[in-house]
Amino acid sequence: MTARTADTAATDAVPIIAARGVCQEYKLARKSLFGQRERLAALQDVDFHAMPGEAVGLVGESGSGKSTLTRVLVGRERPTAGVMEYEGRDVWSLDGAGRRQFRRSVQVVLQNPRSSLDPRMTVGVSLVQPLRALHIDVDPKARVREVLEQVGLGVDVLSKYPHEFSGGQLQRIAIARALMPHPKVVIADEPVSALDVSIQAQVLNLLKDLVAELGLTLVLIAHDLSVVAYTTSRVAVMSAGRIVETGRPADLFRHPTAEATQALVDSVLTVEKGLEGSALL
Amino acid sequence: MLVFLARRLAFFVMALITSSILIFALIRLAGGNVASVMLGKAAKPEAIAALSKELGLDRPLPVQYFDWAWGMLRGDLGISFRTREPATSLLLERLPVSVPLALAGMILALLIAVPVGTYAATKVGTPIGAFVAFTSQVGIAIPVFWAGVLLSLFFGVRLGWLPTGGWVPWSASPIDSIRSLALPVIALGLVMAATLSRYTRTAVLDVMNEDYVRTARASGMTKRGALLRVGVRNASLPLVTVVGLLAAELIGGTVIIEQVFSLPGLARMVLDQVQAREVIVVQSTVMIMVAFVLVVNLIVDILYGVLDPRVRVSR
Amino acid sequence: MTTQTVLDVRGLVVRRDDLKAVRNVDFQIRAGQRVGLVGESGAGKSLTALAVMGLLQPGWTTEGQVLHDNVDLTTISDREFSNRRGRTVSMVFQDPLSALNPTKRVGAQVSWVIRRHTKVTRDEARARVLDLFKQMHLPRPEQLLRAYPHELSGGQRQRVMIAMAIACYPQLIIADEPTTALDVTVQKQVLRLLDGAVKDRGSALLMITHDLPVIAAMCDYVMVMYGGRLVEQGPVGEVFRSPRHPYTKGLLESQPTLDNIELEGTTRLPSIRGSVPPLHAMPTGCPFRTRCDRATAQCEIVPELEGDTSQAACWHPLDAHSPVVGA
Amino acid sequence: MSSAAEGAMTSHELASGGGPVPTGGVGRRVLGNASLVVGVVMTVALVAVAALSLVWTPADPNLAAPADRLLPAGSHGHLLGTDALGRDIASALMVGARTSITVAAGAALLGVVLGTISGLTAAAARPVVSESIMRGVDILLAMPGIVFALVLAATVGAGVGSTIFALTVFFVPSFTRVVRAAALRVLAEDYVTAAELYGRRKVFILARHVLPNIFSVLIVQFTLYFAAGILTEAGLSYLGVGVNRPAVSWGMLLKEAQDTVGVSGPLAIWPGLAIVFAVLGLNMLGDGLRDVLDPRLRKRSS
Repeated sequence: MTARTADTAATDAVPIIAARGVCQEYKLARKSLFGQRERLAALQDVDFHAMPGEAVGLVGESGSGKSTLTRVLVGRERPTAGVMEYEGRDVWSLDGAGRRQFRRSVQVVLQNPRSSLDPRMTVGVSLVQPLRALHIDVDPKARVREVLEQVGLGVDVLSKYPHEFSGGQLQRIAIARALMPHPKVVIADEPVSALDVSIQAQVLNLLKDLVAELGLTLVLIAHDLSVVAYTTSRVAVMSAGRIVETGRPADLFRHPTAEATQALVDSVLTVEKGLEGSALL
Repeated sequence: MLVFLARRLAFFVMALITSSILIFALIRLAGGNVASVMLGKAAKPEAIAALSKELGLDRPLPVQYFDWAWGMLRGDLGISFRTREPATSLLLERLPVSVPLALAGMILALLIAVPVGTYAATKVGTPIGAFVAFTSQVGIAIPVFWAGVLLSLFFGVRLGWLPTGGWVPWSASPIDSIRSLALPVIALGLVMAATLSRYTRTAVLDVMNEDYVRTARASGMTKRGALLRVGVRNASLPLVTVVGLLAAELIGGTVIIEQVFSLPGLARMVLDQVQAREVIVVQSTVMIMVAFVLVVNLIVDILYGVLDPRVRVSR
Repeated sequence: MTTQTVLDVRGLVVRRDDLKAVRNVDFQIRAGQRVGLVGESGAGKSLTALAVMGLLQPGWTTEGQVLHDNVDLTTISDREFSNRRGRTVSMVFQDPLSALNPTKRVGAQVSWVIRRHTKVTRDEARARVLDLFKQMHLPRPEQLLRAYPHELSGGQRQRVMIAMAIACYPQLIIADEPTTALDVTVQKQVLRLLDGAVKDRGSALLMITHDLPVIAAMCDYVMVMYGGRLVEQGPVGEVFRSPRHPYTKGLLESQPTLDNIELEGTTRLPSIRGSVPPLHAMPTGCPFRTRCDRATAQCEIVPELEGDTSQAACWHPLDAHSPVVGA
Repeated sequence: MSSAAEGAMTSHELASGGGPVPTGGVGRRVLGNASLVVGVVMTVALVAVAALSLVWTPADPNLAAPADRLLPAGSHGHLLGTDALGRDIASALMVGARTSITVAAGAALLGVVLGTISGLTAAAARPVVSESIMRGVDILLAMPGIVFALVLAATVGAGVGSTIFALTVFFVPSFTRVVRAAALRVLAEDYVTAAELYGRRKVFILARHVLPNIFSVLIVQFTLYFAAGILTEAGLSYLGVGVNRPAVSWGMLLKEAQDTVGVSGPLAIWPGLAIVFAVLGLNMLGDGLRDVLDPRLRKRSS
């Protein structure tokens, strides 16, 4: 464990999700006829956690391992070493009920809203899918109404098909679906990078409100520092399969210590720097 | 590249083995007792037993398979039980008819299809484009044997330019051999050209929609230049694959067209043997045909690797 | 101004059947000027660029004039046009992987442009490509000449694209989202190289992007496009510091940047409501009026671009002195 | 799809830098698609003739009448004339349509069903399983269909059943490829990832998400293989290893014509025309359907 991971002072509280010493390796295709199959270490001894009600960001350039870590966090991939914990228990050794509890409590919002909803299902049908799949015994109609209100949509969307919506609306619907089973954690993987500039703020504001109002835990994965800084209160920076730095966005981006953080901060262009003529220096 | 070659070769060998087992199993299991099939329903049990013993059919199946497979590898395709001729020599007699027919048909098809398909790709959305597309659609709908019939009606019967059937061996008169092959080749080539021209059109259209064609034009290529230098060149990649897939179809077409024009080719031999119920010779000849298709596909795969620098690493 | 105009677009309309994607756009670019064209998807900015280059997909038609080098590009033949493309006007595309021919070595692709437009031998062309690669700070340039696009990194590919675009010292380079497909950490480097190359050659630049900071870094003049129309234009500093069109202001304010937010997450970004309507549902009159807080009945009539150094097409423009949050 | 759908697609495609823009709803696309309209008309005509032959034909196509040998078209009671044995050609063609449809549609349907099962399996199963299925498919594709049918004819004998069987074996590998490719595209969509994450099983995902989304592909492929089946059946029957009397097939009629009177005369023309009509109609229908149902492929086949 690196020294900086322990800086959320809540020593007695248990993280709601946590990756502890996680390593992930992939086998690569053979390059020469009799050569060994090389292994790619996508994650090396990664510690990452989120406390209940916390909004945590995960940034890094492509190939830094953030996608792999995302897959581990949502339970899609079992790490080759280390433990993936939910409420302090190893997700991969949970029994059926525990596993269902995990599936129910950790929901995901993906990058491309156009691809996130089945084009052959009405929005209403798509929304109740998680309830059905997870065998959650609530009144689906009431729950759908509640959730639509939380994301700022009307019930008129229910009978429509995905192609009738704009990207921003679709992302709201995808968030609504994630909220359906009353999750405790929402993991949002680049939720605004496929959206138009003028829509991004709407979706980020929504995510922020949900954290504040519902007490959700948010893990926001993005390549854009400003998006993460705006939405979260703690950020982990990844590079080459490791978490190189963790901290509050303000500290991290004003005084980066790790080289990768420095590179990310340097790469940010702002209108102000551009107008000063110092953007490309 | 070496890994790529090794993989392709391994697949080729595996495919040869699997398909030989498949053919062997199909014929032995689907047909019941081979000897009784050969001799017909009226045959006496003693005759069947005798033939079984003579052909080694009373041995366990795996032994028979390895025996047959080993024979195939040495070029021994078995012996016709009626004429007592070795099937290998029968086969070799037929190749001078079938191989030129199939090859010339394929080449003719390519010569027609590539320009026509490319032209059609440039005319999408115009009346000419629609006409070319419809013509190839009609061409695809014409069965190869009917194309043969129509051609021989017109050029053979009405105009009397070319023979409507029969074969003059190469040794007797090469010119007459070519004349006897002319109509079959045209029939085969035209029908295959219809299919192939549609593939060409799609392939060229796909390439022309690629960003790099736009880049080429943005750096000074004319529309025509981009079509010929980039479009056709890069469309040849998918086309090579299609040619490989058409190899199987080519054999089917050759079988039928040899029947239309009464050509004594390889395919006719299979047909005659099917009718004569020469089960083991059929089995061997079919294996040769499948091997031919597999070899074509192997060549196509390797060619693809040579043409496309991406394949060498990624496959 | 005595400087020569390299591009004069007058009344440009790009349409497909009865759908107008670009509606009556006018603008000029002077020699050496750097103009940004900013807008969201569907604004018509890429179509504008492709219309200028004469590279629209079949089915799209243009109206209006595109004057370049005293010729109307919309009237000349494909052959005449192709003599100019890559020589007097060139283009850098968004995705360098799909924009480079996967079956040809990158050196050959760049050298082709040079040999297409100048009388040089193969060896001379090769030497010039090598120089270009060195200028683009490509590592091991000799080996890279013989590499295929898939063997390069995204940033390297885009540098090859830029080398192609500047190879013949064009009067105008059009760059369509040149860094959008790249990793954040290499964007700046590619922009820097493009900046330097444009400066060296004295070319004019038309930079098309949705990314306001990129415009601020690269351009001295900006045009904001929405719904197929230019809604605001002017010197970058003026437009970005005191935008007069509500859309421009909304764009500037709604983007989180490390400067304009207090990095603790308590602020809320102002956002533009609704979303960009599809082409066929674009409102009559001012295209932005259905999303605009200031819209009135008057906005059903198309506003003209009005103003001195910077102009906005708006019936109710913002006070030139209302500052933008953070900018 | 409503016009709003088109709108969404329009702005989406514009975003990608000026791709083709659909200009109408499905209704307009159907009517504006000549290939589809012509294909529907021709296919309906084909099916109608075949259906009619179940209840009525001008004469028994197997009834020889030596007195009426080789009558020309337009003769009394024989619209298209008679063959060398005096059998009515029009009736034979009508019954032949039925045979073609039974054999080709039967094989195409079996091919779709089996190909969908194996294709979906190959798309969703573990790499080992999926890889072996696809290698098997590659090997089967190397088996020339006609040659395979010949072998079958040599061992189990010719007939409608073995022809359908041969065609099915011939179709399944290519269907498997097409279905797998289409299913892989759907499986890569985020809504499938989402479904996996909220705990849907593979089988449910295949049934509720993948199948509905590849259905248009299946319809189009069925039509195209229906057409291919008619061609192949005709070829097999022409070789004498397909359908035999008392069943009637167009390919068989052509063979009979060639055997009895050579290639001359209308006898060899009619069955050929029938085949071209049927195959052309189905192929145009398939192309038209693809344009309407699968807009992703529109630019290729327009």
